[in-house]
Amino acid sequence: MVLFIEIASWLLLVGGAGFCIVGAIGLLRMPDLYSRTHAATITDTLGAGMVLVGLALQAGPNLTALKLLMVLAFLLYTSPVSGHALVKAAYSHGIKAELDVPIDPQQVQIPERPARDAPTDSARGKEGADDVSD
Amino acid sequence: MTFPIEAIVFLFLLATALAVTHLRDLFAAAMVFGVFSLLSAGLFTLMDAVDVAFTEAAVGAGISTVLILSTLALTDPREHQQPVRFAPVAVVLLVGAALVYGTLDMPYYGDPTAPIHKHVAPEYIEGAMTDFGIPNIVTNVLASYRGYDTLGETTVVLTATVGVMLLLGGLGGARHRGDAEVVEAAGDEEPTPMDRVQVARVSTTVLAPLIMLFGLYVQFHGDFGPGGGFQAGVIFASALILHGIVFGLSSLKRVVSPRFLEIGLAAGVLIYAGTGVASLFRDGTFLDYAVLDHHSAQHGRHLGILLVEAGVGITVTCAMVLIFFFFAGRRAAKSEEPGDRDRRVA
Amino acid sequence: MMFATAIVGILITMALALARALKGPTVFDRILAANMFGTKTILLIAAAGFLTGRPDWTDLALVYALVNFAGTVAVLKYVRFQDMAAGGE
Amino acid sequence: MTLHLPAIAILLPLLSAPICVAVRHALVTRLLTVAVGWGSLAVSGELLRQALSGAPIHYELGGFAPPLGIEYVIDTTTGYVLVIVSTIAAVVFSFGATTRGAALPAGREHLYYGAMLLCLAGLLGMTITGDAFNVFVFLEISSLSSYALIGLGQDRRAPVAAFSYLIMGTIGGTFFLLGIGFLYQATGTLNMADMAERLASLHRSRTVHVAFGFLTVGLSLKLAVFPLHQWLPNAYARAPAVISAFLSATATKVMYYVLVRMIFTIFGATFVFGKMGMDMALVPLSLGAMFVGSLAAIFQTDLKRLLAYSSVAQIGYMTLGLSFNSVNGLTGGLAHLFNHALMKGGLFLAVACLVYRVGSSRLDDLAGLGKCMPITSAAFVTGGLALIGVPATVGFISKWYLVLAALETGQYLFAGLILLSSLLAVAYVLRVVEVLYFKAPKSPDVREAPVSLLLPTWILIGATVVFGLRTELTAGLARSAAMQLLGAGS
Amino acid sequence: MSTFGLWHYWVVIVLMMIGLYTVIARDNLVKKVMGLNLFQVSVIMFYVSMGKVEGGTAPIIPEQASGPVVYSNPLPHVLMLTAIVVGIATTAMALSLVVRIRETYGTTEEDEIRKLDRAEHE
Repeated sequence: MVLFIEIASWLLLVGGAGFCIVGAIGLLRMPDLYSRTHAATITDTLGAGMVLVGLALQAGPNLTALKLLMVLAFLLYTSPVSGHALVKAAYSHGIKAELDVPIDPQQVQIPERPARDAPTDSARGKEGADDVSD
Repeated sequence: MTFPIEAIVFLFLLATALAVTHLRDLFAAAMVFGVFSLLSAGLFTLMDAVDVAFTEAAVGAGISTVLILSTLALTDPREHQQPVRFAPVAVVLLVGAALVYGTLDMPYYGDPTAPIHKHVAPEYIEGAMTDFGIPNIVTNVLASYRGYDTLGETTVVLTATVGVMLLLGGLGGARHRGDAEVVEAAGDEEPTPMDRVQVARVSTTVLAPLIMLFGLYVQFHGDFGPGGGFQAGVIFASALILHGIVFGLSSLKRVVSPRFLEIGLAAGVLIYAGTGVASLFRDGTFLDYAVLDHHSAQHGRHLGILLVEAGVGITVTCAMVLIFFFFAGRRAAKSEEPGDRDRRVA
Repeated sequence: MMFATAIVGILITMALALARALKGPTVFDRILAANMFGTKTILLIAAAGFLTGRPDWTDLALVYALVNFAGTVAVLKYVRFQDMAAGGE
Repeated sequence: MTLHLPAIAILLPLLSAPICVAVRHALVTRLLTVAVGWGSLAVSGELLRQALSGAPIHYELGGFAPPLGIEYVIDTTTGYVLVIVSTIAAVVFSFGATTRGAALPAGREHLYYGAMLLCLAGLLGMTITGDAFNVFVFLEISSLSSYALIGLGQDRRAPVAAFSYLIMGTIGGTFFLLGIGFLYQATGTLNMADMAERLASLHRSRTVHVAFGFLTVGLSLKLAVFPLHQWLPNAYARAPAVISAFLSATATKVMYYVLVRMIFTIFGATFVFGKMGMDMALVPLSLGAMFVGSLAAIFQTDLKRLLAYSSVAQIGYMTLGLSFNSVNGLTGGLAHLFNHALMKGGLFLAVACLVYRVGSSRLDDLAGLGKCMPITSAAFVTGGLALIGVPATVGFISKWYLVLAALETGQYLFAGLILLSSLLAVAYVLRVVEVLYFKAPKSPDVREAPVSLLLPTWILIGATVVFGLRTELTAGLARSAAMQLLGAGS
Repeated sequence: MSTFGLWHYWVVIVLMMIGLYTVIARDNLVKKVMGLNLFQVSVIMFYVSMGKVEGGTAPIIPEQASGPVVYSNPLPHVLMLTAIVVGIATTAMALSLVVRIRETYGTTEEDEIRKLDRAEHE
């Protein structure tokens, strides 16, 4: 049984570290902010999660393991929130996503939004094509 | 075995410090400064200074970044281009050379035979075990052996808050309307755009009580593990500040009014000094907790340390929230420019 | 030993995140990199605790997570507020 | 209860400050501040009497022996400085319009009094403690409260002056902290007496040399010694006149005391003057301060700035006395501590009375006030004469000892320079007298300042004459303090 | 690991000097405050690295004290808790002064403030 825990936590730790590195490389190579957020949040949730669970296994069933899982729960809870707030702030700041093919506004057919939206949303310029959920 | 990690962390520290100096965009500099504080807290953990790491993370990375940002919200975030001036470089090189010259006769890093480990430290370590029975030696020395230092420290927090209240008490500079109490005036503005963001609001309502609970845990766990009055105070305050950031000052004012905070600020220091005076009346010297309990000195010391840490926790909590009030309140006053009024309503 | 490999991985991630924080063109890249850097410091502390045989510091890691979240929310509030004063939503 | 007098001396202001913060009532806090001022004077007087009669008082805090815990050490010099600080505090706190000069936000007077009490607590705490790190903590308390008080000046440039004072002061404080760190690394303890014993065998260690360097530079920054004095003129000129009176008469004096305590108690005179050659550095700086300060004072257009520059010159006298490393020299320095506190405190309070009526301290706004405000102008003239060092005033006493010390060690040049710089003092005092008396009054309907303002001013100005005649209290005390320090030192 | 000498202190001194340079050379007041913080945090690093004992653990007594445990020196940690609080207090005070200056002068650049002062002085 102990051997199994050793192997499992070893795998989790190295895997988690690997995912973190993948996320970091993504952070550097991605072209624009939005894809970078995508890469960064992967490491926050998966990479950190695996490392923390690996450590919790190592610590054995005591208070430290509980604390580690609490840190994991806090991280899982707050990373998406801060990621969301970041992207919302960036979008309202007017940062555009870099699409691979430059679209010119005329020839792109923007599907008419269904009527249920509040008037103020549609009053916001046509170029904001995608749906802006509040 | 932790040497290679410390070396790499030092590299990061050097990089971030240089970045803070050279980044002309002040927002970016503030962010990198937050990273620098968090990294230095990490370094302290590697150097076995757990309580210092705790405080540096909570105070350095948390509160000072928030304060710098709230000042930047008022000022223009671009720094002027500046040629490198050589007088400061000369001064800095001179001071640095003097310091390095001074370290030549110092014992090596981590050398157990250094004079500081031989003279006073051993008494502190086994003193904590024998006549105090408190596992966390740092909290023990902080509150009992050098309790007077910590009283001075709490008074420093009180002084800084009184200073900020005096300087930022009035509503804006001469240009602004009347001298109505800034915090009341800032309170009645309509909800900030932030709290229309559903996600941030929901997450804070869930998180704030948990953070406060964690603050209480740190306050009373201070004797056994890393923690204590200061750290607990800052964590408690960050829960309230988080609420203030997301829900705006008006709701934070309803949760805890500035008047109450001012009384709490003074009460903390009075509790601390009061414990000291109590031991005066029982003919022990000032801040001598042993006399607080007749039959067992150890119990008296436990009681003394508990009271003292509680006093520190209350003062630091009220101080941090008050300072945030006056900085954030100031920001609302600033954006009350006539030009903004219509835009804000739209 | 396994902790050492995990820590090396985390240190590499921090180095890359730091590069993005310094290079990042817009402020938001820097905020993103700083946030990621914060979470990696949490892992570094937790793993270093195990490496040095004193694993009972994990509430320290919890404080880092808390401070990181509070800092990020504060930055985003002032980034929005600042531009709110400039142009509003 | 008299056994715990040292603790009460600090507790009085330290406890009343938070009470002022909690109680929002302006009048109650004002009365509390005045009571605490006079109370701390009484306690300090009693402590001085006890220190004079017997051996230095040791008071262990928290019931732990010195190297482990923190202790108070009160010898003659400590009692002497405690009395000076609390005398000035008592008189300045009972000044009529303390909040007049400050741009106070509405309903914040109680915080203003709280900040003043905290500054007093910081200064007293720094003087009385026998633990090196504790000096740093109370140094920060007094500095932070003085930054806030200076920043409250009605002058538009007050926050700028307070900010540059904060930057210079914090660099000075951090150098002081570095110096303590080096000393702690070399000796392993923080208690001053314990440190002195262990330093006796470490005179060749480079760490101790650099520690001495950083401690001295840090304190010189806070003491505004000649090249590092840029912050002082703006800080005292922009601050409310009452705060300038309080700070100029106490803050620099306590920093001077910490410098003296460090040189003679921790390092010992032989190490400081023999090995480190402190006098070679300090003498030119002091002479520079005397001349640059006085010359700059002559060309000032603002009365408070003029007095601030004269403070820089007077600090030069004190450091000159220190650098002679002789009983007469140190007596002159310590006596000048008390005399300058009286003179400068009285002069700044006189300026506060003028500003109370005229609203500005620019010289051309104060033209011809000699006739409309005769008592205040008379106070100013008496204070000016004391600054010059006219016989029968306190200024003369300290200059007398300084010249004596210079002649004693055969440096006739220094004696001549001291007298020459007094002539410069004559220049800027006469300039003010000429503005006050021989110019047409700008606004003839100015009435005399109220009694509640004039009384404290004349207490200090009167004292400059009284102690000029009966010198056993000032010079006698300074001499016994100097002998105790040098006795302990050499 | 114990005798790689004083290298540790020298890196901390370099950090101190970066902080001091920022305080002295930069004109922007907010950048000065950041520099002041850098300087104070590195002084704290200097004290903590003094206290580290090679092979010692954090000065908290573990429950199952198996044999004599070597602890790092607790005293520098106590002193540095005070220094951190002093640092944050000075920062709060400095930033409130910067806010006051910004509102009366409209700028946080020291050279512009001096120009405005000189202009207003004549």
